[in-house]
Amino acid sequence: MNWARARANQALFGVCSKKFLRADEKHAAAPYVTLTKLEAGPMTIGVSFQIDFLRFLSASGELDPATPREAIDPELLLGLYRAMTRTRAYDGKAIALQRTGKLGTFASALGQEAIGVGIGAAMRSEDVLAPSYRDHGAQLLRGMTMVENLVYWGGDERGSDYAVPRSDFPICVPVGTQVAHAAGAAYAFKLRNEKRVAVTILGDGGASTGDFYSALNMAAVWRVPLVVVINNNQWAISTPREMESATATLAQKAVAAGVEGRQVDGNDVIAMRHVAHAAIAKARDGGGPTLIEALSYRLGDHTTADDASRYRDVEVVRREAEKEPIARLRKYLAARGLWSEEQERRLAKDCAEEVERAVAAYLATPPQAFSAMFDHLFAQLPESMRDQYEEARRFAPEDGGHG
Amino acid sequence: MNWARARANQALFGVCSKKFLRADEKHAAAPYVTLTKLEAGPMTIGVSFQIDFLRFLSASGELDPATPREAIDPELLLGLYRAMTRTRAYDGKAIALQRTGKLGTFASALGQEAIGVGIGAAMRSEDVLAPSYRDHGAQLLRGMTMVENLVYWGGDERGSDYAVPRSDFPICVPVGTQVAHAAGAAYAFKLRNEKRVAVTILGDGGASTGDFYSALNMAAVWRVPLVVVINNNQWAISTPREMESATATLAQKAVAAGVEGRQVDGNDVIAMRHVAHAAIAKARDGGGPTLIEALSYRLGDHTTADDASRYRDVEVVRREAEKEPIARLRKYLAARGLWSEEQERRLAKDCAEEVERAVAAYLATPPQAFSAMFDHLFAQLPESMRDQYEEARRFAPEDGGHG
Amino acid sequence: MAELTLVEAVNRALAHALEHDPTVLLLGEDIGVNGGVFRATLGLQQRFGSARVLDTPLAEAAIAGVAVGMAAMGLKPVMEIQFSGFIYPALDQLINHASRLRNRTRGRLSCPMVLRAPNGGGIHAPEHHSESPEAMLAHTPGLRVVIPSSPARAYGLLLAAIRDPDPVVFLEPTRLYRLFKQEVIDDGESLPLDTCFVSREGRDVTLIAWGGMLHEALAAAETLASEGVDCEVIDIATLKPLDAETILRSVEKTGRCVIVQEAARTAGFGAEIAAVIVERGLYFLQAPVRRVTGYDVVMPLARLEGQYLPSVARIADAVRKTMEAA
Amino acid sequence: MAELTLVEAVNRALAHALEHDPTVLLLGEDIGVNGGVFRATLGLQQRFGSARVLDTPLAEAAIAGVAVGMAAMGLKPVMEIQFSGFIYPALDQLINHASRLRNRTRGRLSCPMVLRAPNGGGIHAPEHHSESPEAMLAHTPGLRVVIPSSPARAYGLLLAAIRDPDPVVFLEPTRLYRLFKQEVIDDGESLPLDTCFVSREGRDVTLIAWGGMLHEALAAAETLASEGVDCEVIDIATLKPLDAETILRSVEKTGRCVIVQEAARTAGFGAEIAAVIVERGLYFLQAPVRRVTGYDVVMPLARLEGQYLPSVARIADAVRKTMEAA
Ligand SMILES: Cc1ncc(C[n+]2csc(CCOP(=O)(O)OP(=O)(O)O)c2C)c(N)n1
Ligand SMILES: Cc1ncc(C[n+]2csc(CCOP(=O)(O)OP(=O)(O)O)c2C)c(N)n1
Ligand SMILES: [Mg+2]
Ligand SMILES: [Mg+2]
Repeated sequence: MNWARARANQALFGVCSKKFLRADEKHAAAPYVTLTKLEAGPMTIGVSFQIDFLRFLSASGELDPATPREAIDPELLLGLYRAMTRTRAYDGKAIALQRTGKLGTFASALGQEAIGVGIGAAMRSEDVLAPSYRDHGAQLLRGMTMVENLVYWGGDERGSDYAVPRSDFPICVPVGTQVAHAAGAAYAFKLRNEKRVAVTILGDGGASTGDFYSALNMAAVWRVPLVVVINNNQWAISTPREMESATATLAQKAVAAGVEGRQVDGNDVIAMRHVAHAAIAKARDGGGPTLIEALSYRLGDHTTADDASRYRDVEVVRREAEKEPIARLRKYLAARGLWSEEQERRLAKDCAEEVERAVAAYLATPPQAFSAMFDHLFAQLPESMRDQYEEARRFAPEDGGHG
Repeated sequence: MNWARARANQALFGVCSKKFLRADEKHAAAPYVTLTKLEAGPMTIGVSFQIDFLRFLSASGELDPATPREAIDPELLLGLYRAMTRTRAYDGKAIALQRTGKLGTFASALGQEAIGVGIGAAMRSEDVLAPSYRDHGAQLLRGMTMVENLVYWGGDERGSDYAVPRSDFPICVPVGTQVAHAAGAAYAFKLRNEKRVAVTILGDGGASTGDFYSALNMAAVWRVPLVVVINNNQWAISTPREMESATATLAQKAVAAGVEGRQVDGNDVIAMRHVAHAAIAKARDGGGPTLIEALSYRLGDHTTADDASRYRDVEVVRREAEKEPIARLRKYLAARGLWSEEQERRLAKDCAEEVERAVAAYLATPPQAFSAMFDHLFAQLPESMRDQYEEARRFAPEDGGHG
Repeated sequence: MAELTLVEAVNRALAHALEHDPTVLLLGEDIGVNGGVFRATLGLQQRFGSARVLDTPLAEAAIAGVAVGMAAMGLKPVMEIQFSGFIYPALDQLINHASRLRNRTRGRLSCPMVLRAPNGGGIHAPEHHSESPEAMLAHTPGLRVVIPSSPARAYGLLLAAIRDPDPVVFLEPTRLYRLFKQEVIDDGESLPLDTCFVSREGRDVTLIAWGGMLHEALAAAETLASEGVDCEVIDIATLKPLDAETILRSVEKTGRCVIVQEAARTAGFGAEIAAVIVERGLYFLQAPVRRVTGYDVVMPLARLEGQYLPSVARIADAVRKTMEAA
Repeated sequence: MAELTLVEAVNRALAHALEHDPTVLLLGEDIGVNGGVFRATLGLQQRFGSARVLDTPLAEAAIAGVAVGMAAMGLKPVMEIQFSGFIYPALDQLINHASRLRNRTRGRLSCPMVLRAPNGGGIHAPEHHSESPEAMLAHTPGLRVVIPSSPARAYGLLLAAIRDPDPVVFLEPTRLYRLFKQEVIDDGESLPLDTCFVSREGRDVTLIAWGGMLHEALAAAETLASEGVDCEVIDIATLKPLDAETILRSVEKTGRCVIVQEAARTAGFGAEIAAVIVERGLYFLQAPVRRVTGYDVVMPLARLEGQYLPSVARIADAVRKTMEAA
């Protein structure tokens, strides 16, 4: 009964959805689910699974000789390096702005730049990202501007009106809820026969939510082009990874949805981009969802409202910092003769200047008028809200509405 | 990084909860999670898993020679047989009552008697059951009366005021939500150092809910004495199993929580009781949660409000009926000389009489007064609800309140 | 032109929308081959295919969440929640996302989705099948909340809900699904989503209701007519945005008002109507505004359901008291 | 006796309960070593152990669900939801189970749990951190809903909530957590859960508020006093069950009433208060009952938050209009 069933179950949608959903099912017998019938006897093995782990670049910057050539193309690597550096420059400045009272709460991606950048680099512009609040690494690469991100964390809705990735979802604060949005977007792409992929990022804490699981399960049944990346930075605020889940890996949560689960060194941007790219290509090609667990470490506080020294050992953080992604890639690039101190200086200067320009533009952004809270509530404000609108106008400050 | 982490993660609660939670962790390195380091190279296997499948008694009533002796103790088997027969007798009558307008909607367990009975037989009276709406097999064995169950489906809250399993949860209608209740109960047992186990049952559809996953995940982190049984009867109303989940098994959803997952032939009451008993013993012994997928088939309609012929092939149902649990065990018992036609006749008569007595008592149950909706809302009705109470009294029908 | 039940009218509206707008799709539990547990989607999967009439796994939170994602990408998902008591797991996506997406992104993305669900009791259904959560939804900024009271209104309002560029919650009174038939012209004409309907004109007292309770109110009006009390009966239909003008006009005329609501009393939608009247129509009032509501108790199981629900007798009693006042 | 902030008072009440009742336990995200993001549980895990002050995985629905299971087995779980916008995933367990367990089982099982959560805005927090969902909870039969407005009330009401044999939702106004200190006697004395408090006596108009808005109302009363308008200010404190008598007594005296509510206007709890007044106190009224509320819009991000929230100016304006009437 068991293996027969197991195999039968792979004929997804056999019952009702044949026409729509079977056309592109060429990945049906995915290699990550191995069905083995053991010898006779009452107890037989129904199914077995494996979660692999990928790392190309070690913490000390040594490349595994088996690394595929296309993953270490010089131009690609320089692009990844620049993007990570740019992310970190922005990140540091945002924290500084918050500390001086010029920005609201901000969630730093320090030490996790390879995850966002690896994902961002693997996506096409027509793909769609459903980010969490810690994914400006990916978002900046997709065209969200630093100014937009500052405006958002500065407490202004216009910060989610991205001029460039017009179809990307805004930052998602309710942890885990964005997975369903990405799944729904992926369904839309499949329905319209668009070769687009939806990518979503959440945290290790997010992987404890029912929303994460139920959405991934649904996406797997529908075999939609979805890639779910867990940024396992080992902490959900003060809650350590092992208090979020009793599992050996987070990637194995894929097994519950029947999709491929992979673990990758999220501080190795080469492996990170490679795994993300493979999963996105598979999704684009009709192979359905993949769950990627990217192992990293949150080097900073949870947000600027947090003080991580209350709950974790600085010594551990110091050790983890030695594995951080930027220095690691720099070592490798330098060893390969692709990166010089001079280039580094220039990049640092370019990034600093870009960030300063963004900050200036952010600080010069005029406030929204009182009416902003009404203007986009509905396509058209119902007549019945006219008095509320007028009341708000009457009490708006003289300066036009900056509260 | 991966295996090191994997192993580190097994030291659950290492960070904050050492004293409370490590005392009884002797099952820490459970055999169902195998960590294997493969040879060098960028891609390594982080973890691998297996889901086993258990069946002792074949559909044609042949016993596997490797079946453990204690699982086929004559008295045990006769008890299981009687309990299944009693459940089916009750079930058929309840449907008949509904058809003649004497009962509300009813959810039949036809063909799935071995699951409830196997679980019920494996539990101790001090354990706690959190059932769904289809688990009267287990509930009757635990001491809930037929009258109580009829009163419940007859639309009267008193049907959940079980005289005997005083601590069992009432029938749970919102699919999947009962898993958290059982997890919370299990936590209470662990906290108080009681050697009790919480057992919950849900359906294959229920295994798609976020509630199922998030509660199991939490229970696994806390390593509480919990057993979760999925009655995989292949249908969630009209939704076939393969449209609920793209997985080869439902048992593998255990992998996402890091607990043991087992698949069992849910139509083989010997295996069912055995697996349930082993999981309960493990939980009682501090070994934490287990997820059991019991494979069965819903031979009846979803409920009396459903008409399954709209969405499934009667031919398939007929074939599945050949594997049903009662005839299977009878064949085996008869072959072993443990059961005669005479015993069968007597059992049928006893069951029919018991059911008739229950129906008579149910039909003779006087209605609750209007006040019933206020009496148990709070320990004490707030003074502010006095007018509502009086209004209800004023409009109560003359006969004392039967609406 | 055809005589349709309310559930058939819903089915026709869905079919019309699917036929005329390729971006419309339906999703929910058992809505495909089975046609939904109430048969609202009967035959639609056969007609429009399983990609546009989509059976989902059992997970209301995910259904709502994927609907948000679909809507953001330009589809118009119409999701079905099987019974009203299972709306709750969908609330997070509805409140934290669906209702906010346009506002959060300054209109860059939007969420033109419809959540359909049965609403209310009166059919002796099992536990958790008879809830009336409309007030919670009406309290949520960014949502529209609509409850039809007849086949024709269900048809026209559902089409309007689907065409609306923003999220709409459409609650179908379970007890009306098959209670009566009505002529419904299946011509794709929608009804306005910002209007209350005067279902019966009268001089003496304004009776306000919505959904299943409208019929109790109308029946009470009949009873009272024979006692010489002339009731005006208003069908709220769209709770949010609320058409206060129609209500106030009526109360100005009658000077008296009784509100009928099936949901539990405290903080139900009837309170909002009463508050609007005391804010904007105090001087019209010749008597206290009474509410006839479900009690503040857990919706009882079938046997006592009849004593929980506002009845013609309770409504008539409240109207009589209102007429006696002052 | 000590001068405490509201969040410190909450901490003391929790400590008192943990110390005197071995069945009490706390659970929530980051409440252990970290002491909760607002530090309401600071030091409690160290003092009472990680089995009774329990960090949970990130899953509000499961937290609420396991709390129901714990409560049914005789514990008194006090669960923390980290920010008000994350209450929504817990609603299903709260509405479909916690509030019903006693009733469904005729008292065989019960659910003596407390859900604590921060409530409301005013601290420039990120998205989804400033919600005021109290009306939804007050609409739910079987729940009590309490919102303290000062350290002393937080202490006494929280102890009462924990001792109550039924589920209580305890919403702590975020903006008051550290706004001011007050003498709090940590003697385990609880305050009644069915009483409104008259925070300021006055003759001319009744100002009604709860939680964070009480202080805006009191400030407005000060302003108005200097104009010769004498406000009585009522702190609702326990929304459900509502102490209508205290409200009606005040309105009988003043003849005028303004209700202040931070949540969005439509179907907020202010509507319930207005409805009670027009039902039972119509003849006291010399002017329409006005509501000063958050607008029916999505709670804006920090920059516009100040224009969303009812302000002293808006409250004073409404009172002046109320005084002018009739
Ligand atoms: C549903 C929900 N619950 C609680 C919170 C409050 N909160 C914000 S971030 C966070 C921890 C998230 O941890 P993780 O998922 O690991 O992501 P990380 O912050 O580490 O990137 C919590 C509890 C939230 N935003 N959403
Ligand atoms: C949360 C929730 N959603 C929807 C329903 C309506 N419903 C009742 S039973 C059912 C199917 C459940 O299927 P499964 O979990 O396989 O259990 P089975 O009925 O087959 O025993 C559905 C959708 C419900 N009770 N609860
Ligand atoms: Mg994290
Ligand atoms: Mg099933």
